[in-house]
Amino acid sequence: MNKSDSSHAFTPELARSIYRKAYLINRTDQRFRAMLTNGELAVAYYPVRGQEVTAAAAMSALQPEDYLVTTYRGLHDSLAKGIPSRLLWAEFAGKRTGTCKGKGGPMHITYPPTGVMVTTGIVGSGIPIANGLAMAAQIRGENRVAVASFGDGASNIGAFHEALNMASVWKLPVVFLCQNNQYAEHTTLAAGTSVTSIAERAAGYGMPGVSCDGLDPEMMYQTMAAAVARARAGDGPTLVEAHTYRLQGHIFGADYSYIPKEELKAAEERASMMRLRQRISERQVTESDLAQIEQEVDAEIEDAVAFALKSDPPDPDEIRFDIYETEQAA
Amino acid sequence: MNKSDSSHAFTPELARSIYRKAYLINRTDQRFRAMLTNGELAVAYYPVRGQEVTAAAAMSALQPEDYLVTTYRGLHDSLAKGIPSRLLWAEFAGKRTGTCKGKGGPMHITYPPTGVMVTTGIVGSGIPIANGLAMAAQIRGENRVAVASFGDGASNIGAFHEALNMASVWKLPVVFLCQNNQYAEHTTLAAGTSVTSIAERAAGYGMPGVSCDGLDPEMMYQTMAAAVARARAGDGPTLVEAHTYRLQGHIFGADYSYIPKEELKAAEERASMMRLRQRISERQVTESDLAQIEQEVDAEIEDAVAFALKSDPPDPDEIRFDIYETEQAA
Amino acid sequence: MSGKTISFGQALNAALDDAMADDGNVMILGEDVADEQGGGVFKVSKGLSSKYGTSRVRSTPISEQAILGAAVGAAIIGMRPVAEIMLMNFITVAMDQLVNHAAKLRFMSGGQTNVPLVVRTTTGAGVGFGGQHSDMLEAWFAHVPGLKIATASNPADAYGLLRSAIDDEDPVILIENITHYGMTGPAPEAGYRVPLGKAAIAREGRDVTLVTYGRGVGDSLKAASLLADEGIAAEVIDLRTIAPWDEQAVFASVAKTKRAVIVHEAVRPFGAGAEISARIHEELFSDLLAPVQRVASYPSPVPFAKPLETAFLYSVDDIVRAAHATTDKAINS
Amino acid sequence: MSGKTISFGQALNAALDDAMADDGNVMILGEDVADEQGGGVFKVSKGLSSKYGTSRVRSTPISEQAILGAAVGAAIIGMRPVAEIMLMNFITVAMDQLVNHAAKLRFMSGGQTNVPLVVRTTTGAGVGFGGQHSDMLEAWFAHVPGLKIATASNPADAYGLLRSAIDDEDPVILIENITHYGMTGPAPEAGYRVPLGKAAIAREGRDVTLVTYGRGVGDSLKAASLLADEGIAAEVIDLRTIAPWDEQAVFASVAKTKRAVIVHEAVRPFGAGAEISARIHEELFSDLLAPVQRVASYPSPVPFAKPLETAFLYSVDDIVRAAHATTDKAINS
Ligand SMILES: Cc1ncc(C[n+]2csc(CCOP(=O)(O)OP(=O)(O)O)c2C)c(N)n1
Ligand SMILES: Cc1ncc(C[n+]2csc(CCOP(=O)(O)OP(=O)(O)O)c2C)c(N)n1
Ligand SMILES: [Mg+2]
Ligand SMILES: [Mg+2]
Repeated sequence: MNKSDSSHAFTPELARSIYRKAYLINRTDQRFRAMLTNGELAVAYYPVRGQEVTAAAAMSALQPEDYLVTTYRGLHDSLAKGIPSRLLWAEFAGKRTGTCKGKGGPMHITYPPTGVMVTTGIVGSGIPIANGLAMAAQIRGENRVAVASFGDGASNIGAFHEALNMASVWKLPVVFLCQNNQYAEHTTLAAGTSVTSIAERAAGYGMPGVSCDGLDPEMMYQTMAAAVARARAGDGPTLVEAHTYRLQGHIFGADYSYIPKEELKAAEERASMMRLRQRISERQVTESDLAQIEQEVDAEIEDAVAFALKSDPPDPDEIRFDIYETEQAA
Repeated sequence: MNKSDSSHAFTPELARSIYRKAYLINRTDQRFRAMLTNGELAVAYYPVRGQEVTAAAAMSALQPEDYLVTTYRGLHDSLAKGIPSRLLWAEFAGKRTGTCKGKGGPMHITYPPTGVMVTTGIVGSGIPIANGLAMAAQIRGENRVAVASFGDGASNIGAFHEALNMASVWKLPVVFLCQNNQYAEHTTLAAGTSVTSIAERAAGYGMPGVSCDGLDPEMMYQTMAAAVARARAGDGPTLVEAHTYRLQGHIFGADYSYIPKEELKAAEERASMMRLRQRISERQVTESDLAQIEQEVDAEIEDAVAFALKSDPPDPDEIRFDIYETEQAA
Repeated sequence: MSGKTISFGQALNAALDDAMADDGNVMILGEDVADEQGGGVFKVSKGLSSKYGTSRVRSTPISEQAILGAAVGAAIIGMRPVAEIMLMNFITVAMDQLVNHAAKLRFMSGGQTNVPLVVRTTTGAGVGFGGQHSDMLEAWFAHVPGLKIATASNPADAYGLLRSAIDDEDPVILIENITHYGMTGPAPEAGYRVPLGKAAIAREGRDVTLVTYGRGVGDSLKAASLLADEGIAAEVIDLRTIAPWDEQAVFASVAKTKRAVIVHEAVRPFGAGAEISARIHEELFSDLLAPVQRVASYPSPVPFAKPLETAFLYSVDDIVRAAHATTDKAINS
Repeated sequence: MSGKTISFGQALNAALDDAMADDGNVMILGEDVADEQGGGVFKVSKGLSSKYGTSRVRSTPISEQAILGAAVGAAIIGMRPVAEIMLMNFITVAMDQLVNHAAKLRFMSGGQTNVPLVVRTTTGAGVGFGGQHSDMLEAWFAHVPGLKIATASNPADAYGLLRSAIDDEDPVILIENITHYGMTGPAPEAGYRVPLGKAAIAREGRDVTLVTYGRGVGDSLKAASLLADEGIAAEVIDLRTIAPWDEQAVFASVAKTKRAVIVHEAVRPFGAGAEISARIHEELFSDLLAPVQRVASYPSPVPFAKPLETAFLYSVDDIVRAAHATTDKAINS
């Protein structure tokens, strides 16, 4: 179970697996946006294009039983943490076969079987909740680690601060993964944040803060694996800042002309699947391996889309259930 | 008006004035606790013994028109910022002649004529409010500075974090004065706070953080004066940490046996009026100066106590007023 | 009215613009409110930072406590900040500043300071935003002495209420409904005011009073049409201000109709409708021909999937049924 | 009952102790709750960290969002955290965790997770703590589907409600009244439970029903004695759980007495009493001999000076007068 503690070698298996996750994220996001564009679905969606490698590599440093708390912009994290495509697609489409019976929707994915415990739409609120998961593991003497995934903008909210301080004082087995994609809605990092690197804030909590290139799969994986190992060993939390990029508007359909053209272009290049493919293929992963992965993933997505589309929406009466343990009278 | 900008010399006048404030705080606190002990008053009171010099010296770096936001443990700040003794005593005693007509009480002192704008009982909440005062001054192009005074424990709450980040991004003319008295209620600094010095947190907001001996009048004054000058010059906020000490329980009457005897004893020595008197007398302030100050202050306090005791409490009907601009129907 | 047509969003924008032009103390702060950040997620402050500068129109970090705290601090020294909290659920991270400070500083200071602050926020179910972006929390604020809370049902009122809220010497929370921004209606004259605390009669009638606000007004007017087809003349009262609400207007109407239905989007238990119902019964008990009915959303979190979200929201039919209940009861009693 | 006497504070302490002994998943977190920090400001957790260790009884930083967030996270994986928020007003800095998360995670996850969390908090006017330490905010939580909220009026109920809250699979907020800790009463047997959602009849009577909870129970019992002297037999209902409240018990009593008064310490407008009043009118309109009356505190912030604080709080006389109002009205109608 503790493989990641002993070595964080970037093996060909790992490279393959990361490629699989990143490609799955990329194609899922693309397919989903296509369906929104052509009106097959109408859902508020926070695109993850540009952040595929970050999630794929970071989540690969976790065991399936490790916990994750993520955000509205969480499709990449959810897939990378192993939620089956069918269940996720069905939830995004508001169907009864979705992870949450269609009650939560894309902003509120939960799937305990693969450790995805909470997805929050309130900026920063998941960070203290991840502490609670880690605290429970600590009390129970379990060997689990909790990860809170959040954005650069979230590092300006009170919950971030309170949670990092508490985690440090209690040496909780938690990793704070800040996916710094340079924007908080339409606000640049500089316009809202008083540091140029979020990792600098770790010093204010007496914990290590590490920045890494979140678009480099090996660096992302190894940085995360080290933080996870540290947490698992009982040495406390780490603030990991992954430099990544949001290649779309904040929400699907939103204008993003405020992003300078050259900046966007450079990021598109750095975050591209082509570039990832190139890097992965340098890791004893053959062209035919990659082609096979792509074929499998494409098929998985088509199957999931078909599953979601043909599934039924929840029955209106379902509203009475899951408010409390006992259902509510009609 | 901008005297403090050009030089922060610790002149004899300043030494005298700081001594006066510190002595006034010390004797007011003592007198107030005596009246609580003998039952002349029954009020929730957060003693300030030990923090006299900190407030006296820090507030001396401000102009009367500069703004202050302080806390429930704010008697020292209020007096040092110039609230007349009579009005403060009357408010503490719940009389209609008090600063706030007896409606606020000791935890909620406001007195705009000397710049005391808000006193809050919610830990950390005053810090964002101080930003607002500074923001107004900035918008209006006024030369005023706002100070938020708060405790070490308050540096663990979300409002602290949000406020420091915002102040830094906007370069607000505000000074964050953390009176680190080593305890938050019964919790030691180490038990609740992930850094050993609160000033270390400033780096997370891209602002200067300075620690000083808050029991050394000159150091406290000069540290504060430099921060105030910086704010006034438009260079933005500073986090000032004053090392001070709470020589009493958290609230009057509360047990404080958890404080190690030697620690308390050493602090009593460092924070004593005797020691201050000694230091001040090295600054061309004569024994007779000091004796005269003491006499004046003693008389001022007796006058204020008499004023408070003989003043009437508010009329019950007064409850209808000051809820909204127009009074409420009975 | 000016004879022109204006959208709800434009009316709010015009109100801010006119207020800023009239008074240099008016300022705006909130996430993405300046033009460099798009002029607000719902474009309500579009153009204003370009016109009045980014010192008076400030895009903030994601820091609701700092936003409201800064607004409170500025307000007590005479600025008139209009703080935008993007969605009403986000106020939950910053209730302290409104409830413990904005609402109480006038009182706790013995009248030395006051807090002429406006908080604009939006919310509402029906657009698929799910559990954490759709709640109607007006009842919380109405329960806090020192706060005022209002909501508009049409563009002219949006303009007039926002102007009055900015004028007001006390803290006012204005709720916008997320489904309303595109709604159009007659444009008010510049400077138009809708007084806080005064209800409007949106439709006259003598058989039953529908008391409502915000989105409920449009739905109640639809219900009133359906009822009219059956020969029931419903009077629709648009409260506009939820606290302090216009008891006299409501009592006068119900004294006439002797039947009342309260309609709001918030969930029923412990919602604002409870107070209105209780007060009507207290004052007009012997006049009433039937107990006051309440129409509200189903008491669950706001669900995501469409059929559930529809099951959550009250419907126009629910209003009609509730009106029937008051008239049936009257017949039976 | 065991025949022994116990204080309210001791009863809470015993409930925590027994729950921790029974179930290793029960844990406590809050400011100063461990013995090294005094065992809680009101000593409710005294001795427990010494007995169960500081891993299960954790003193926290001053970080209410982190406290409640950690409790939520631990609860969804089966711990049974009891979080102490020292005073109810401090919940205002952390409403988000309760309202957007604790209350909704069961629903939003489609039942995959649930939040067996207890929040203990204290509040109440009358002890001179002033504007920011005394508010009764139960109506807010009662308005949030997914939350439960309860309050005890005596030591045995305090024990029994806290045990039931810890057992419960959903989030429960328990309000303690700051004036109650020293109150003594019969000690319950270990393991005693007071079911959530069930009211108690604190005194039987047939002329008027006084519906109340928490501090209001003692005051209503006093009022009932005074009324008895006049020959009016008041029935006192202690709701114990405010949401979901025991409608059936209240309706049964009012169906009998045909008159009702609701008593609570929170300010009247939009308070919990409004819902209870509205529901009674809705269900028993034609049985009622008079409109339901409400007794509550004056709608201002809680003042500091004694005469004002007294003017703020309702009095036993107010309850008697309200009961008279229901009986007078009955005579007139
Ligand atoms: C408390 C709160 N305030 C505001 C919002 C609105 N909002 C949603 S996403 C977002 C930007 C978050 O930026 P960041 O943390 O960088 O994450 P990203 O969207 O870039 O992944 C904002 C302001 C919110 N959901 N919650
Ligand atoms: C939000 C909030 N949480 C908890 C409290 C209770 N409380 C009052 S004072 C205090 C300790 C504050 O410590 P510190 O900031 O160091 O200030 P000090 O009292 O030492 O001056 C606490 C926990 C509060 N008033 N507000
Ligand atoms: Mg971002
Ligand atoms: Mg302290």
